Amino acid sequence: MSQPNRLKTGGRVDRSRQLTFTFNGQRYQGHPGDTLASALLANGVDIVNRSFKYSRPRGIVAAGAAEPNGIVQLGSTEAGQVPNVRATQQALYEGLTARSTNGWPNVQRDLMGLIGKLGGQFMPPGFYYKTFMAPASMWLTYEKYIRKAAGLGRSPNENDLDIYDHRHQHCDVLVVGAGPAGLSAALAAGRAGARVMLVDEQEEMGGSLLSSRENIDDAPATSWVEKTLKELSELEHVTLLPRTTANGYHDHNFVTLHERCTEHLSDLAPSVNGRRQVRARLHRVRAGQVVLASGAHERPLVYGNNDVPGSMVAGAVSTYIRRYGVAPGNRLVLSTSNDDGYRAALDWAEAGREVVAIADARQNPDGELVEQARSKGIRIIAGSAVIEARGEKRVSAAKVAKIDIAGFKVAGPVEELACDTIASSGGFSPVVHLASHTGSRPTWNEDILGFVPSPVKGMTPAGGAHGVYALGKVLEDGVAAGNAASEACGFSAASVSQPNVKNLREGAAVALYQVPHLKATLRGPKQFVDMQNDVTSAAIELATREGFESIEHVKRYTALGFGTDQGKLGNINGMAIAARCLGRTIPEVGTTVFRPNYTPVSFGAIVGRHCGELFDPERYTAMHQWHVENGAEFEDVGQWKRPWYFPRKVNGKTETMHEAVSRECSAVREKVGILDASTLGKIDIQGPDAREFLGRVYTNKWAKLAPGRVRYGLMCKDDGMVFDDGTTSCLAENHFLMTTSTGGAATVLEWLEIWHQTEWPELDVYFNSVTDHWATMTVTGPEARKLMSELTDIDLDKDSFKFMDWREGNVAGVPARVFRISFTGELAYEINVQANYAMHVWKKLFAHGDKYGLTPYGTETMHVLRAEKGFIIAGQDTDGSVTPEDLGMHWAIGYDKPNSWIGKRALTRPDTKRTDRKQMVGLKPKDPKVVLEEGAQIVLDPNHPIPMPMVGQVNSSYYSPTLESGFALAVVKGGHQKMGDTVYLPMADGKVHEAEIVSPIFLDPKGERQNV
Amino acid sequence: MFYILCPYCGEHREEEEFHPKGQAHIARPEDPENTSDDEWGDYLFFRDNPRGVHHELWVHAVGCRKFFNITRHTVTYEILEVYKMGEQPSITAENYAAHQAAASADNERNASQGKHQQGVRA
Amino acid sequence: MQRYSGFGLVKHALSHHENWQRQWRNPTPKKEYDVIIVGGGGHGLATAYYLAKEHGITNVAVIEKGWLGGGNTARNTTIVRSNYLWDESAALYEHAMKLWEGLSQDINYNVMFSQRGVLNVGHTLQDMRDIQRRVNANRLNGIDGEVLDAKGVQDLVPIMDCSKNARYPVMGASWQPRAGVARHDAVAWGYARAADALGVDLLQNTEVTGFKIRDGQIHGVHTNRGDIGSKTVGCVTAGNSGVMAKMAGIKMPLESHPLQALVSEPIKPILDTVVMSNHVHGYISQSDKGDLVIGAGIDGYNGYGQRGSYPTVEHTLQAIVEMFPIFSRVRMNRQWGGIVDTCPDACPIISKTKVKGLYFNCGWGTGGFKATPGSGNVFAASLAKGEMHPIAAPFSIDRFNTGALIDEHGAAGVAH
Amino acid sequence: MSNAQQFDTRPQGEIPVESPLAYSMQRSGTPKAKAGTKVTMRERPFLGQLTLRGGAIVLDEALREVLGLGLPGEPLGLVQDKAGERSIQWMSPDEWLLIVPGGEEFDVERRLREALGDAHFAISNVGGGQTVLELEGEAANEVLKKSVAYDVHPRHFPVGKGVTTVFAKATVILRRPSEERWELVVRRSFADYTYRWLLDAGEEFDIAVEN
Repeated sequence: MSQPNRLKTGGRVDRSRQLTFTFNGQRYQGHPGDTLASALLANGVDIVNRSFKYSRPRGIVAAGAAEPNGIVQLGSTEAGQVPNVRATQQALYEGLTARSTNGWPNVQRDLMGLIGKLGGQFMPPGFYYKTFMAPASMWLTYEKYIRKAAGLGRSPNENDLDIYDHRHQHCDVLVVGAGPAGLSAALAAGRAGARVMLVDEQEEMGGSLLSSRENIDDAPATSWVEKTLKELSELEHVTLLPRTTANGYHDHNFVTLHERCTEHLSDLAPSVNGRRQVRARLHRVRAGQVVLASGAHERPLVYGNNDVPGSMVAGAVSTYIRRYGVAPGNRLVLSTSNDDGYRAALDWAEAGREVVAIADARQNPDGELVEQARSKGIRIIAGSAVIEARGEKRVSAAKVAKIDIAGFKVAGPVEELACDTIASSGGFSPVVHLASHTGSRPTWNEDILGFVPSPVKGMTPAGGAHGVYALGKVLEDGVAAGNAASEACGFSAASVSQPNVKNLREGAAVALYQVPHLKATLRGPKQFVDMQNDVTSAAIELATREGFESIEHVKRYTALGFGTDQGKLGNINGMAIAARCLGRTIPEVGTTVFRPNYTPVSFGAIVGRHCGELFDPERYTAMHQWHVENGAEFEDVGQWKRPWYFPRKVNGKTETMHEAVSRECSAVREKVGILDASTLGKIDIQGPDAREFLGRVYTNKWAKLAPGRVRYGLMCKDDGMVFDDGTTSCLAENHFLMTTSTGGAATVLEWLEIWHQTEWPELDVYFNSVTDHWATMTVTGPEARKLMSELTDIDLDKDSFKFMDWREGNVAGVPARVFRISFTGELAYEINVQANYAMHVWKKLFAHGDKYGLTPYGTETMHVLRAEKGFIIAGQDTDGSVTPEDLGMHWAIGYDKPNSWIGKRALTRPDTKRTDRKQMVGLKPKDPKVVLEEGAQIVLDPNHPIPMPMVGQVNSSYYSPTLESGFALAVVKGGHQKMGDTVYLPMADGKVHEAEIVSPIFLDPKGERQNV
Repeated sequence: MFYILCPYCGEHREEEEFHPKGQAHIARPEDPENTSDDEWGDYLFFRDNPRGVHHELWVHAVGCRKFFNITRHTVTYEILEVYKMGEQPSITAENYAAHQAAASADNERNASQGKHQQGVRA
Repeated sequence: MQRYSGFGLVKHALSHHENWQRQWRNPTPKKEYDVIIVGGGGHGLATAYYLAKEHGITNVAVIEKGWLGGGNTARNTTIVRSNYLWDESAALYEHAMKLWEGLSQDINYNVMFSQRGVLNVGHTLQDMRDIQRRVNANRLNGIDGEVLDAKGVQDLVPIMDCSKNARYPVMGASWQPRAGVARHDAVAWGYARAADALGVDLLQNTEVTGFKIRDGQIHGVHTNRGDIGSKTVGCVTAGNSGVMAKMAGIKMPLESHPLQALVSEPIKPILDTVVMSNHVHGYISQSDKGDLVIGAGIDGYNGYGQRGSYPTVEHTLQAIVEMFPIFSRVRMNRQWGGIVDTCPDACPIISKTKVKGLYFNCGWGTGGFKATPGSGNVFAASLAKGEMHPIAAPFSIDRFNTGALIDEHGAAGVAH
Repeated sequence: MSNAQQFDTRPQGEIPVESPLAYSMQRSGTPKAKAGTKVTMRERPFLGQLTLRGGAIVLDEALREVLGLGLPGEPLGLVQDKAGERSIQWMSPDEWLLIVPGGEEFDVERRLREALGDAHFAISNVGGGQTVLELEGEAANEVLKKSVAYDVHPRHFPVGKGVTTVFAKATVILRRPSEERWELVVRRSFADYTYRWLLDAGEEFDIAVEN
């Protein structure tokens, strides 16, 4: 029979349309408007899962975010798999395919269940801490099996085909929850003219009103919902977001919302008109005020075998009947501690099903709902509770007995009532999760037997979220909260008339959490507190016996509240049980701090568009397209894509990097090469104190650098360690152009600013980044001058345009600054042109350069060439622990400058003035064919037993086609005094390389080549 | 995530536009050469790190690029005030309690006049 | 102490678990102890245990303002490794590693130390240089490790995107097979139980409100439960160390930052090692329960709020999805923050102070959990002998004035 | 005089010129408008752009003299001449961005330097380093909300305002010169990323690129 539990009428599902879905391989029918859970219940599917630890059969117990058991694997294709979907929050769609996450071979006949039955006793909390210890070597094996048994759903093993999005939102008032309180609040704030966002996690807005028995303005509450939503949707500054969960409440009213855009349609987002739609959207909201109208969660009672399918939270029973038109059983026993629970029995009876009895924990229940039940002839057993459920795969009976709550014992005979459903209500817990995300701890309110939010700046709770439950009061409270919020944002309160709601006379509730049993907790049937993690009252009792007295200890030892539901149903009950065991009150035991997320959010939604090619910006120079077209391999340098080398095809075979680099190096040393150096940071420095400033931030002297001249500079931090270097040119007396390393551009600019703004504001100087304005190309090699002379009007004569001069003129018809600086040791011209003209100049250089053998080279060749000259790369040859002295750069240290430049003082600290510090040297491998490994450690005695004392390491190492040998830059303890010594480099493969300590300048130590 | 009033831009901006730069008011010794190793080490590395009111240097890095100071509570993360370089804080660890008392009295007065607590954007 | 074993578990099951003993006592503070440890986290409890076990000093109090193991012990991502760059830190973390390897048996508490290996992935040429340098240093220091190329990484973690198309393609990794993860809470509880059994008093909900210092010598502490005397006090209070030091009139080179972490919902086993990337900035492992345990760097500001800023979480997950695109549909369950006391050189302070008899063990930054046994062990030895253990000696607070820093930023670029 | 060097970087004669987006448009394409197009993107390349640093009073005076357009009176202000061809945007208490038609910038800089005389100021030509992207259309706001954390609601971002802010993982200068049009001043090296991001974010609104 199709949908045996579907009622003929009622509910908000569309019975005119059928949806087919598959659960555990079986096909079922449901309707639009169903959740997967309601559809499963309609079809009489009792067992939706097996429990985590004991493999007990489990059914649906709740109707929303609090559901602990109905966790399924969704997806009909591999890429569409979604693990751990909560069936109570998943809208049904045509073709939905879901499976239980546990149970082998299936949930109906699960073999692990046997182990649960037999082994349950051997798995008290923390059992794994107490065993699996011998022999030590076996733990990894034990662990493999423990891991296999754990986990819920599974990750897809194909890449996600869907896309996700973000929206940065700003509003005056964010209202979380569109139940009666939230709708009222949004209406008030919206009418006041505030920018309002109203969000609700459910498929439709209305919250509890969608399944309410009550009337508003003498009409079903849903009419009021419709009317209110209509008005809100017509207000210009109000945004309504259904299917959107507020997950995280962060500092200063920053709230993250997770909008499920197409998850209710398919496991892969359908495209519309060929356009991809997003699967989910993450809203990052900065709200002026937050109205927390998140309602309350009903607590189940904790009785024996309370996890047998057919056991449900009372409110969920009502929701399934009234909202989905599903009666999840035939014969109901209700166990309640309060009036509210009666709604389930009344709804059940009105659905034409049998209410066997109501076990009310109170001695004299007398509220209006109680009267209604009595008048329907429903049997009410006062002062009693369901103490145990019977049945294995479905409830078959409820054991009801009189109980003595204060004495925590059963106070009368046990009556066994045949039934298939047990609903329970232990009262409500306000949903305080969001309010505690920013560190505010909820406070216990004895009047409502629940925790309420403590004050959070900019947040106003409304309705059930702070324990206001009666509908009339809730509507009033919502308006007040909405007005308070909009007023705090500078608006005038709006008038919202109070709708007509009949207030029910309510009897007082009684505090009942764990139901006493005939047997002591440790000996009685299992009473589940946290169903997802199989935490029982006995486990909590045992934990307290073992000395775990802090609630945090109890939680961690038992895993209470650590599930994907974060203990929405179980936490308060668990705390109450711990309090009982410890002889304390609930507020004494305290609460725990809730953490984001309120409900889980896919990584994809949090990542948004920041994935794949947009994971991080790729920065390009003006010549990038040329590099791509000419086959460059690229190196990631910070965010830049820099040509690494330009492999050529030779006889149909592409050069290896070694071949390409050798060719490029030779071209520069013998003919002429060209490098795109545009990524170097460039800072335009102007002002009368620019020179003074340079003298303070560089280690060397700047007082006498004349316009037209360039100087190399070294920068330290005030701890004396080198952090960047580069050249700075004097453009005019008060005008300099500083270059930085590629990676250091932003850091150096901020460094200059911080010193100027915080320490030396009296210096008149401005810094502007011009990194992107200029494109830089380095033409270098013996033929550079010849090539340049064909394209420029600048006088290139070696005496008028000397090494470390700069000149301006035209290159290929484009105004350019040309710098005679060299990072290769060869004659070199660094051409700067406005970036928009760079491609033209670059191409012109090639057009003229062919005959000189102009060869483009990349960063690898640049590194070889500069290392041959002993030039450092900050960050490669330095690591934050290297001083200018360590680098042997005495010539760049202005000890006698008038100011105490940054880093100077630190160079005379006891450790920095040691002579046996690691100092930069060159290393020449004894075997010229050997290229030492970058990162190889240097030792003096390779036969020393491990641990072997290390005296330094190789930082840069290459093969030099010019030297026809490998060579390296390294640091060695006291290296400057060890020239000619032999050191050893023991490698992973057992080989020990020998190398000689030499000067780090391998080529042309006098600098004649660059000076020609 | 913080919402920070930039004293130069004159409006609140998202934390993502700013970088924290450590404790504020760390002045470089006037005469480094005549500073002892201990004093130099203190200047470089030793910080207050209070649990409570803290004065911090921030920079509006993706914005006006100006450095400024924030007085912030390191437990509640509440920003108590922002002030420009060269200015001194009016709220300090010493007067914080008095300041809070005054602020809550203000709030109560406002509440009794039918006004509500000021929001972060108000 | 009731001995734990599989057999014992069966025996207890048959008696309905009614005979389990308390794992530790709840003693009343004595007036005077030989040694007071301030801070009942993993490091403090380990210190107490080794004082009692290895040095015969059992008249020891551990004073904890909240619950045992409730600070960073309870909030870290449980990674254990010893592949540090510099000799000093390598010695310290390797000392810890060796203790980890026999810890469950030593304290008769299964801390679930799972030596599933840790990969530190490199994405740039400089990453690879740093990896080579570190692994070479590790090898010569007797620490296991090898350098893998991209294919080696792919073979070890088939689900990782090691393709050339990635924004920052994987170039290789360092691999320490002996590294892994452990169950953080169990470490605190195991040490607590073992220390208690040797006579150590564990004083929970006891807050130190000041130090008794006379003539430059420590004489004990003031607490909310009265004064407790001792001539030797070791302060092991992690994120709160700066605050504690201030009470003793000592300034510290520490800044306490939020360090955030997060877990996914539990999923079936899919990731068998720990994967860390400094460059795309995130790290990940899978707990025995099935959660993906994920973290990244600290937030840049000081904070004692046990929470940080949301963009850190976003960037972390972007990095994870960049490395593991198949996790896009896995869902983040929970995020939280710890308070890490960071030193300028990313190395701890294990040191005497200017107050005689008052010692600090702090500044572990993001590296505290993995060092727990080693830290406790060398700190206990130092407290017992009044002289810093040779492994601890380089971590003196003096280094910030002499300049002899041990800069491990390369190793700790990503928090772990 | 300020004793700084001014350098006219514009060539004489016909020299091929490439905007920062030349490569991006070729590689990522320039989608044409469709019936459902709700947002249009357009590059305005090769404008003259000068970063002005200095005191507000002297700069204001000099600008009035040279351009007949003074500084915006408030932080985050953006002022334009009548034709909308020349604009000055507040960037920082001592920094403004001056945008003029391409080619005018050198003459403007020269005249400003003359007018400013001995005052302490700085002028940097940044025109080669950034380009201007325009967004227009009913979904322009939505595309911006996907991309920048800054509040672009008209109540908060009226015409005549400009800010520097985070754009995805890059930085932009975001300006609102008129009711219907937004301008993004984008750094050259990030232009491709910004362009690709906008195409991706604009896909659901059938973004079109005019060039």
